[in-house]
This record gives sequence, structure tokens and C-alpha cells, in this order.
Amino acid sequence: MFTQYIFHFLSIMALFSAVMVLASKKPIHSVLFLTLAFFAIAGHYVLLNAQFLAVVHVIVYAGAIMVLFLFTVMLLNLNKDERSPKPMWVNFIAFVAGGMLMLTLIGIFRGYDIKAAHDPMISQIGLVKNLGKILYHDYLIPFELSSVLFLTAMVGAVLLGKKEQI
Amino acid sequence: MLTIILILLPLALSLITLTLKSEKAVRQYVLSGSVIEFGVAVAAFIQYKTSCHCNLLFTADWLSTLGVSLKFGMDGISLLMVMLTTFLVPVIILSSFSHSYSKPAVFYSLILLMEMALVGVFTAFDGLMFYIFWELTLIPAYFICAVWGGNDRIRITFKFFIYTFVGSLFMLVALICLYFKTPLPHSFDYHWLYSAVLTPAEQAWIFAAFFLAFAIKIPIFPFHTWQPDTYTTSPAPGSMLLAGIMLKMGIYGMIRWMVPVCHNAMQLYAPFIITLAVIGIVYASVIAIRQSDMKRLVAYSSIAHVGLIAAGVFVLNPYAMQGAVIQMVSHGINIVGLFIAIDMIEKRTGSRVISELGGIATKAPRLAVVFMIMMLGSIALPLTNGFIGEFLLLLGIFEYSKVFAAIAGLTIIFSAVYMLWMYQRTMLGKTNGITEEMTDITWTETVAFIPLVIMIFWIGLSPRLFLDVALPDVMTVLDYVRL
Amino acid sequence: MMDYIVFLIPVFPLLGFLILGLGYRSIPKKLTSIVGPGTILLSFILTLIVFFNFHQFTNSPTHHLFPWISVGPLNIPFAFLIDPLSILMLLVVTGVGFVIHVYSVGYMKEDPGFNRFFAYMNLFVFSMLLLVMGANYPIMFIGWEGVGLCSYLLIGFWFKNQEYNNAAKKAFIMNRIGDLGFLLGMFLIFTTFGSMSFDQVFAQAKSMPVGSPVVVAITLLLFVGAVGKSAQIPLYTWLPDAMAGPTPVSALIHAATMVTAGVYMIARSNILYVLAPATMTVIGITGLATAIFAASIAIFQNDIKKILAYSTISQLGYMFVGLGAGAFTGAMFHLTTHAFFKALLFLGAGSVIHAMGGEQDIRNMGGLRSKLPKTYWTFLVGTIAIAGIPPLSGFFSKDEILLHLYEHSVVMWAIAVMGALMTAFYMFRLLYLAFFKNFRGTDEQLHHLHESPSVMTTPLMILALLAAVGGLINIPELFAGGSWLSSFLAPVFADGAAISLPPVPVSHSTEWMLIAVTLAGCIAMIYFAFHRFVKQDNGLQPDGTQRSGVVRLLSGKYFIDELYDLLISKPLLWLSRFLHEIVELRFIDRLVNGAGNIVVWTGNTLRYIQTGNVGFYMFIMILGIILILFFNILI
Amino acid sequence: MNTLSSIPIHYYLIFCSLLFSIGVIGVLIKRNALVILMSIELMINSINLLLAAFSAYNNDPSGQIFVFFIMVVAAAEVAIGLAIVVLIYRTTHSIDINVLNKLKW
Repeated sequence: MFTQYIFHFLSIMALFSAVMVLASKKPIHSVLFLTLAFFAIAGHYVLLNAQFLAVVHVIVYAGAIMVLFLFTVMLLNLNKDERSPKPMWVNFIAFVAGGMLMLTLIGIFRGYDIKAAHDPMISQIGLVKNLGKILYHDYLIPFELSSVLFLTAMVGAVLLGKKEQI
Repeated sequence: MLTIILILLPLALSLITLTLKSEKAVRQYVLSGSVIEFGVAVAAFIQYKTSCHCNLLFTADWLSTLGVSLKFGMDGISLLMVMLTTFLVPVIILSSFSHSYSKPAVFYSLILLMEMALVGVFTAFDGLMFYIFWELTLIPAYFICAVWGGNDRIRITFKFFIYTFVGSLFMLVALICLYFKTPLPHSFDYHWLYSAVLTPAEQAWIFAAFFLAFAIKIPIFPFHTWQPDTYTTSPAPGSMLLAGIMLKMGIYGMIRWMVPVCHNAMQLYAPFIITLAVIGIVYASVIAIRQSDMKRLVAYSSIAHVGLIAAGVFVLNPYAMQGAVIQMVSHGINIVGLFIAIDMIEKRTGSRVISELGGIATKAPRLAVVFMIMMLGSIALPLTNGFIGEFLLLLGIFEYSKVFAAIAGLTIIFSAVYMLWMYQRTMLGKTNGITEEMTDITWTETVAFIPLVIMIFWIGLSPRLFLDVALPDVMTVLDYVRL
Repeated sequence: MMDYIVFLIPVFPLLGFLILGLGYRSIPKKLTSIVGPGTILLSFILTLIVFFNFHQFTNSPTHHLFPWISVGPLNIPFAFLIDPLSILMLLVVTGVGFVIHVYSVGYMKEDPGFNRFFAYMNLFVFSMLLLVMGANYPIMFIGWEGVGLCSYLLIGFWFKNQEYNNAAKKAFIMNRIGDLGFLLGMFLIFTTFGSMSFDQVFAQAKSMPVGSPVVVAITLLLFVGAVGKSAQIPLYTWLPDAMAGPTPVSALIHAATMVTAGVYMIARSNILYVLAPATMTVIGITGLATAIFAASIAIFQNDIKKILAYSTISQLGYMFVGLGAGAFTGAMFHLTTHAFFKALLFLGAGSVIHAMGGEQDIRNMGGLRSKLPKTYWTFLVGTIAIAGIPPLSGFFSKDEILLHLYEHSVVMWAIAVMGALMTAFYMFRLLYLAFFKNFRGTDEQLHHLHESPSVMTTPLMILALLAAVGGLINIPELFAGGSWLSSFLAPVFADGAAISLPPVPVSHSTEWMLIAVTLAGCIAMIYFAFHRFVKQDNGLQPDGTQRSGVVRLLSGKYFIDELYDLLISKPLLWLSRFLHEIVELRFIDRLVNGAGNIVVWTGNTLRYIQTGNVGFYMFIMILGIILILFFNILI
Repeated sequence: MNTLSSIPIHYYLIFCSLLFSIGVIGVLIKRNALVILMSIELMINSINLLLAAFSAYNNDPSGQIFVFFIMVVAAAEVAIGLAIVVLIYRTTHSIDINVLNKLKW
């Protein structure tokens, strides 16, 4: 039962933060709420016994990405209100569309009867040791390629960020 | 073996032509080359007559996994078409010498390429080969019209290209569909395609696709609107190739593919199609009466004539089918003759407008005589080639339906009306400012007419040679209907 | 040997045509004047050989030349049929043809197109011979269309004049209308009898019941062809216009031979026609109407050739009446005598025109009797012959038809007699106006007046002789004659005669009475014409005079040309324009272009969806996702 | 029977759907490019979580490996995305995406 409470708590926290990301007027607040949401999701990972992912998640998202966002906001001095919010009807349509998507998704998932084949609590696959084995054994080449991707992204970001016109 | 020579020779000639520089060299080379090609065709004809036509069969593997092979051969009908093509191309080339076309090497190279594609269409015994050559004819035709054409040529050739291309895509769909219905292993070999087992619905769809392709190419009313513009705008050799040979592809395709493959659907829809064709005959004839441009008038007359041929194919009986085959040859000869004559008038007077001309017969009696002969062939006077075809066609249609025959028969009245009108206004009467300085055709120009005149009377007087060549295969085709 | 003789008959004119046609520039006129008539003479001699040995030739009447068209069961050989009927026609065609050719040598001497003229004429004779000799319908059809072509070429012989060309075109097209009927009739014959050869068709037809619909249809269709070719109502208007051609052409083609082809064809197919009484009635009525109608128009014409043209139509009408009454021999007899006297009249008219320097209006003639004595006397013979005064040929042939008609129906007889009276009237009107009283033309014409050279007058005299004595070939029993022609032609009409019910023969006294009535009427008419045009001189009104309604109607030729123009030509041209400008360009072409334009338009319109607004793109994307998922649920 | 197994997998499905939809709504309603990027991150996270959940429930490590790779890609994407945002800001002095409508028609 305890885990259920944790699950609900984390879920509500994540959803609330997510809503607040959108609801905040200032981007800086959005970024902070986003960080909160990320932490909540990291908690979920822990709950799923996926410690490795939880750690990576915190490092990548709450660490790297958030910092990037914060730096951008601050460096560009974007911390002000949106100049002209979208008209009401656009928001309305957006809400309807998003709501429909949600209903559709939920509708789909409700229809499926998914049996849990394994108890996640006793699952050991999320441990660093196991994942590491798989990652360096089965997924070695994608793993290495992802480093190339990072390199590319880095070069790209630097190029884009340069003052001069390309 | 001769079959593949017939296809490859023009291709080789065409490529070599591109390397030649001077116009004179190109002309001599191209003319002699096309005459040799005709000689090969005659050799094939003789060989065909003296032995079974399996000698003319050429087979080689190409995409064997897909069942596509390089299979070429000739039966009586293809043979006549190949003879027509190889006969007309030297005539067309010869007649074009009175003009000086820019970039002659490319121009004549395209004509030879066209010849190769046309021969390919008529000899292909493989569905995919047929399609490939069918489309290949469009390329030289497009460039001949679009580069050397008259006013507004780009728009008109574009329309021509797109229109016929859309039609042929339907044919491709039909062929592929047919391919998947063939017994395993699938093959594009025409015998396999013939043996495809089709439900009535499938037959109807394949019929529709084939019909669209062929009807546009022929063209049958109401798919004809590309034709008058294109014939009018094209340079004379282009018009001749289009009207004389290329539109025969459509009728040939009907006989070769539609009759054996979807004859049930043909029989089912024949009343509608023949109605269309008959409407087209009257419609085009009536329109032709008031045309002011000679080429356009001939273009409309051509719609009327081929409408009759198409109706003849659809009644599916030996007379009409034979008539269609012989009329294809006749129509090719006559219309090429008419276009040559018009071209010579245009070259001398600078005008094709009927109302601007007149009195040419006094200035150019030789031209007037050959024009008259072509015209008589075209209006199907007995003892000319046109009569044999129209007689058999109308007889066949009459057997099918007396009403259709009566309406289609109006063509013999209307053709007289518009042809005589054109002849009277251009050839007869007094000369005027434009025709005053007109000179008669030279003897070299007359040479282009002589083979045509000979053929007109040969077929008119003694069509047996041609009828007998085609008859067994016409019967074979019709046997598919009876089965 | 016999085959060769038969084949050579048409070959000579064809050779003549080829020689003159291919060398029309280089051959001197001298040579042409030998080759042109010479080839016809050779054919005539051969025909005479055939005629005098005709028993040998008719033993196996069909002479095969070569197979022409053969497709499966359809087998059309190029074959000739020699039987009494075709021999009679051959004699007329080659004989009269030769005489007219000789005449033409004189008539066309000054014309620059001399060689061309004889080439066409030879081609015409060739076609006519094919028509006559053909052993099956298609061969007949070759000739049938061939003579139409030659008629076209010769009417428009002076092709610089577009009026003449129009006349030529009209003739050809009206003929073609008939030809379509002929062609369809041929097809129906083939589908019914499985053959187009005369012998096979007629042999099978014999066993058919009388009045079967298919035979009626066949005969009606063939009759349409005859109507076109022989200028009967409603397709007669081309013949008067055809007078645009040189006069020998009018004599040969539009009087003696080609226009009688319809009569010949019906006589040839007599078995079929006997089997179709309904068609016979139609033929009779058409012929009768044409006879009266054309005669009434002729009364008020002033052009010498037009009068003769309407007269020809009228006489052709008589032949058709004869055919309709079943008097095949009578029709053929009249055809023969008509060939003589009408050729004579035309050639005489030609001589007059020649002398007058191209003047054709009889109001400007007069008094030519003294200036052109030979022409006058021969013309007089022709006029008397056509008027039906015994003992000239026209009397016998016309009488035979009238007699048959009387047996058939008294009313039709009465109408036909009326026509005969009109014929007598207008012919003598012509004669009186042209040859009697004083000359009314210009001084220049008077100065120019001269009798034609002997190369022209000799043919006139030959034809006058024939017109005078031509009736002797079929003198009826009444005059103690042997009816030679009837017995000669009997084999051809025997089968037909066996089928049709023989009419009740009228007694000799009735016959005498009929002749008397007709004759008295004719003489009265001749006197009336004499009184009116020679004594009173009030038959000459210039073109602009106001005239009463009936006269205006008649001199306006019932305005049939105008009617046709209004009902057929104009609407056709209008339809052509409508179809081209509205249906073709505005409708079909727009539909086609529309298909292309829709693609362009769609592209142009859908382009605006590309708003550049990222939010909008995302919205569409999400909408797409929703739809995909949604359909996933549904499926 | 462990206590955790009382959390049915449906809970994760619904939770992730909600999170994803919020992300979608964010993308739709916001004009600030930065916030839109954040919304995209939310969506990616919801997917990640779901992958991890299925992986855990099915005892299949591949799912978690995928989450790892997605994180890699997401990090790269954010780096590039933010670079672009900076670039846009430099040229237009705004990060309002409605200004970026030059690529139309």
C-alpha cells in the first residue's frame, strides 16, 4: 500500500509541475517547475526499480538540460511575460485537441488487458550491473554511435551559437 | 532474327546520325538507312510468306525472376504494321527534304528513334516490352513537336504528352494487374497474359484501363482534343508520324491486347463504345466541314476515320477486323500523302488557310493530281485503298447492327463534303496573290508521292496480298472471343 | 478468247485514260483526237463482236478476271457479266459514247484542257463499262462511284469558275448520299443471301416469298442509290446544276448514260424488285412525281441546257414509272431511245451554243433555222422523237411505258400523259424560240453565227438517224412488229416475269384509243406552243418581270434549291460551327483542360495551408495523430 | 505477492497519457519557443517512463536501454534546439514562434 501512496504522490507532483510549467507566466518559473517534474519522474524510476535510469535521468535532465534551459533564459534575458498571448479560441482549440488526444489514448489503453508478466519490485534488470552488461554487449555499436551523435550535436550547437552569420 | 534487326537497325542509325555534321550527309545517310530498314522489312515479309512466322521470333531472358523477357516476333497483323512503318518513314524523310530543319542531325535521329520505338511496339510479344516501347514513342514525338513545332507548341505538346501519358499509365496498371492474374510463375509473355483467368469485374476494370489508354492514343471521341492541336502545330514529319503510324498503335493495341484479354467486357460494353465511335465519326466529320486550316481539317477527318476503325474492332467479327487492319494501312498511307501535299502547299505559299488559297491546280497541276488521288483514297472511292477498308468495316458493323452501320456510313458522305470543299477552295478556282507565284512540285518531291500512289491503287485493286497475310491472325485473335 | 474480248472492252478506255492522263502535257491535240475517241471505238467494235456472237458469250455469262476481296465467306471476284441486258447497255454506252467523243473533238478544239477532257471522258466510259458489266454488286459499285467521280471532274472541268465547282461538288455529294443507300443495300444483300454476285443472289431470291420485309428493305436501299444517281425526287437538284460542264459531258453523262445507271441497276435486280411490290409502288410514285415535277419546271426555263436537263429528269422519271409498273423492257427501251434523242438534243444544243459563242439563253436566240440548217434539222428530229410523235423512237418507247401504266392504274396513266403533253410543249417551245422567227441576240453574235464543222454535225446526223429509227428495235405487236428488244431481253426478265402476276392485257382497240388520246394531246400542245411562241411572240419575259404566283413558283424551280439550302446546308454549317466552338472548345476541351487545371488549382489552393505558422502545423500534426489513433480504436 | 504489484500497469499508462497530453497542450498553446521545448521534454519523459515501466513489468532490459538512448538523443536535441532558439533570438529579438512564419506558400 505504501508504494501506492508513493506512486500517487509522485504522479500528482509530476502532473502538477507539468501543469505549472504551462501555467507560469515567466519562463524561469516554467524551468523550475520542469525540474520538479523531472525529479518526480526520477522517483518513478526508482519505484520501478530502475536505479540506473533514475540516476541518468537526474544527471541528464535535472542536471544538464535544466542548466541549459536556465542559462538560455538568463543569458537571453527572456524572463518576461509573453508579449501577446494567443487568442482565446486558439487556446480553446488546443485544449480540446489535447483533451481529445488524452481521451483517445486512455480509451485505447483501457481496451487492452495487459498482464504484468513480472513483478517490477523484484526485477533486477534496472540495476547498473545488468544494464551495463547488456549495453556493452548487445548495444555496443549504438552506444558508441551515440557518442558521435553527441559530438555532432556539440559541433552543431557551437556553430549555431557563433556570433557571425554562417 | 530479322525482327531484332528491324528494331536495332533504326536505333543504331539514329545514334550514328547524331555524329554527323552537315545537313546533306545527314539526309543521305538517314534516307538510305531507312530504305535499308524497309528492305529488311520486305525480307521479313517474304520470309513470313514462305515459312511459318516462328522464324521471326526472338527471345532472350531479361528479368527472368519477374517473368519479363525480350520477346519479339511478328504475326500477320504486326507484320503489316511494321511494313507500314518502315514504308512510311522513308517517304516521310524524303518529303521533309524540302524543308531545312535546324539541328538536322538531332531531328532525323529522333525520327529514326521513333521508327525504332514504333517497330518495337508492333513486334513486342511481351507485355512489359510493349509498354516500354509504347512510352518510348512519346519521347521523340514530344521533342519533334516541341522543338520544331509551330505556334504555341510548348503548351500543346505538353498537353499531348500528359494526356497520352496518363492514358498509358492506366495501361501499365492493367498490364500489371493482368500479370498477377497469370498462372504461376507470373510472366509478361503475351500468351501468359492471354491465359490469365479473370472474373467479370476484373475484366471490366482491365478493359476500362486498356480502353482509356488506347482511346486517347487513337483518339476516340471524346478523348480527342489533344489531336487537332498537335497535328496542326507539329512540323509536317511529326504530324505524319503521329497520324500515319502512331495512332495505329492504339488500334493495334486494341486488337493485340483487348480482344484476347477482355473480350467479354468488350462485348458487354461494345454498344456504348461503338456509340461513342459513331458519334465521333459524325461529330468530327461535321466539325471538319468548317475548318479553315487544312491540317486541322485533315486532323478532324482522321478522327472520323479512326473512329470507324475503332468501331470495327469492337464489333468483333472477321470482316470488320480485317477491314480495321487493312484500313490502318490505308489510312496511314492516305493521311501521310495528304500531309505531304499540304506541307508542299504551305512551303510554297506560306499558308495553310483554306480561304487564302485557290487556283493551285492551274499553277501546280502535278500537285493537284496527287492531292486528288490522296483525297480519293481518303474518301474511299472504289479501286483506291480506302474503299477496301471502309467496305469491310462497314460490312462488319452492318452485321453487328444495321443502325450503327447506317450512321457510320454517313462518313462516306461527310468525307466527300469536307474533302471536296477543301480541294475546291485550295486547288480549284482562280489564283490569287498568294498562289500566283506558286510553282509545281519538283520531280524529287514527286518521288515522295509515287510510292504512296502506287500503294493506294495496289491495295485498292488487289488487296489480297495484304488481306491474306493478316487473315489467319485476325482469325486467331477472334478465336479468343469464341472460346 | 471470249474472256479476253470481254476484258478488253473496258481496258481500252482505261488505256486511253492512262495515256492521256499521264501525258496530258506532252501529247499533241491531233494524237488526242485519235486516241480519245479511238479507244471507245475499239470498245464499241468489241461490243459489236460480242453482240453478234452473244450466244457464245452468254453460254457462261460470268467472266472471272481475278479475285478482288476475299475475307472468309465474303468473296468478291473481279468478274464481268455478259447477258442481253449488259450487251444492250454496252452498245448504248460505247456507241453513243463514241459518237459523243467524236463530237467533242470539234467542240473542245479550242479548249486548253483538251487532253484532260478526253482523259476524263475515257475514264468515265471505263467506269460506266464497269458499272454495266460488273457481275456482282461491288463491281457495279466501283463503276457506280467511278462515274460519280468522273461526273464531278467533268462538271467542274472549267475549274477556275467556282460556280461550276460548286455544281460539281453538289453532284458528287448528292450522288454519295445515294451511294450510301446502295452500299447499305449491298450489305443487306450479303447478310441475307451470303453473296453479292448477281447469279447467286438472284438464284436464291427466286425462292423467296413475295413481299418479305428484308427484300423490301434491300430494294428500297438500292432504290435510294438509284434516286441519287438518276436524279429523282428528292435528290435531283444536282442535275440541272451539272449543266455547268461542257455540253458533250451533259450529253454523255447527264443524259445518255450515267443518269440511267439507276434504271439499269433496278432492271438488273428485277427479281428482287418483283418480290417487293411495296418498293415498286414507291418507285412508280417517285418516278411519276419526278416526271411531272421536272416537266413543269422545264416549261419556264430559259437556259437551253437547263431545259434539257429538266427534260432528262422528267424522262428518267418515265423510266422509273415504267420500272414501277413492272415494264422493265419498256424502261430499258426508253433508256435506249432516250440515250439517242437526248444525246442528240444536247449535242444540238452544244452546236447552238458553240455557234452563239457561249450564249445559252433562248431568249437571245431565234431564227437559227437558216443559219444552222444541219443543227436545226437534227434538233427537230430529236424534238419530235422526245415529244412522242410516230414513227420516231420516242413514240414507241414512251407508248410502251404508258401502256403498261394503263394496265397498272388509270390515274397514273393520266398523270403520265399530262407529263408527256408538257414535254411536247416545252420541247417545242425551245425549238420555236431558238430556231424560228428573228434573231434576238447582239450583232456581234449574229456576225459570229456559223454552222458547226462536220466533225460535230456528223455525230448529230448519226444520232438523228438513231433517234428516228431507234424505235424499230421494239415495235409492238400492234404495229405488226416483232418486239425484238423484248425477246432479246426476255431471258433477263424471265424470272421476274414468272413471279409477278401478269397484268390483264388491254385489247388492241383500247391501245389504239390510248395512243390516239396521247397523240392528239401532243399535237395540240405543239400547236399551242407554235401559236404562242411563233405567232404571238409573248413567251419572252426578261428576268425581272413580275409574274403570277404559279409561274414564279415554276420558274423558280419550286425553290427546292433554296429549301435544301435552308433545311440542310445552313443547319449543317451551323451545327459544324456549334460543335466546334461550343461543344469542342467550350465543353470537351475545357473538360480535358479542366482535369489538368484542377491539379494546378489544387496545388495552388493547398499551398495556402502552408501558413508558416508553426503552431498550426503542430495542431494539424496532433489532429493527425488523434485521427490515426482513433481509427485504430475503430478498427 | 509483493506489495508493489498492486500498482497495475494501467496506472502508468494513464499517468503517462496525462503527462503526454499536457505536453501536447503546452506545445499548442504556448508561443514561447523555450516553453515549447520544455513541453517537448515533458512528452519525451512520459514516453521514457512508459518504456521503463513496460520494461520492468515484462522483465525485458531492452526497454530501459531504449530509454537510455532516448535520453541521449533528447540531450542532443535540447542542445541544438536551444542553440537554434538563441540564433532566432539574435535575428528577430524574439522567441515568439509566430514571428517565424517566413517559410510559407
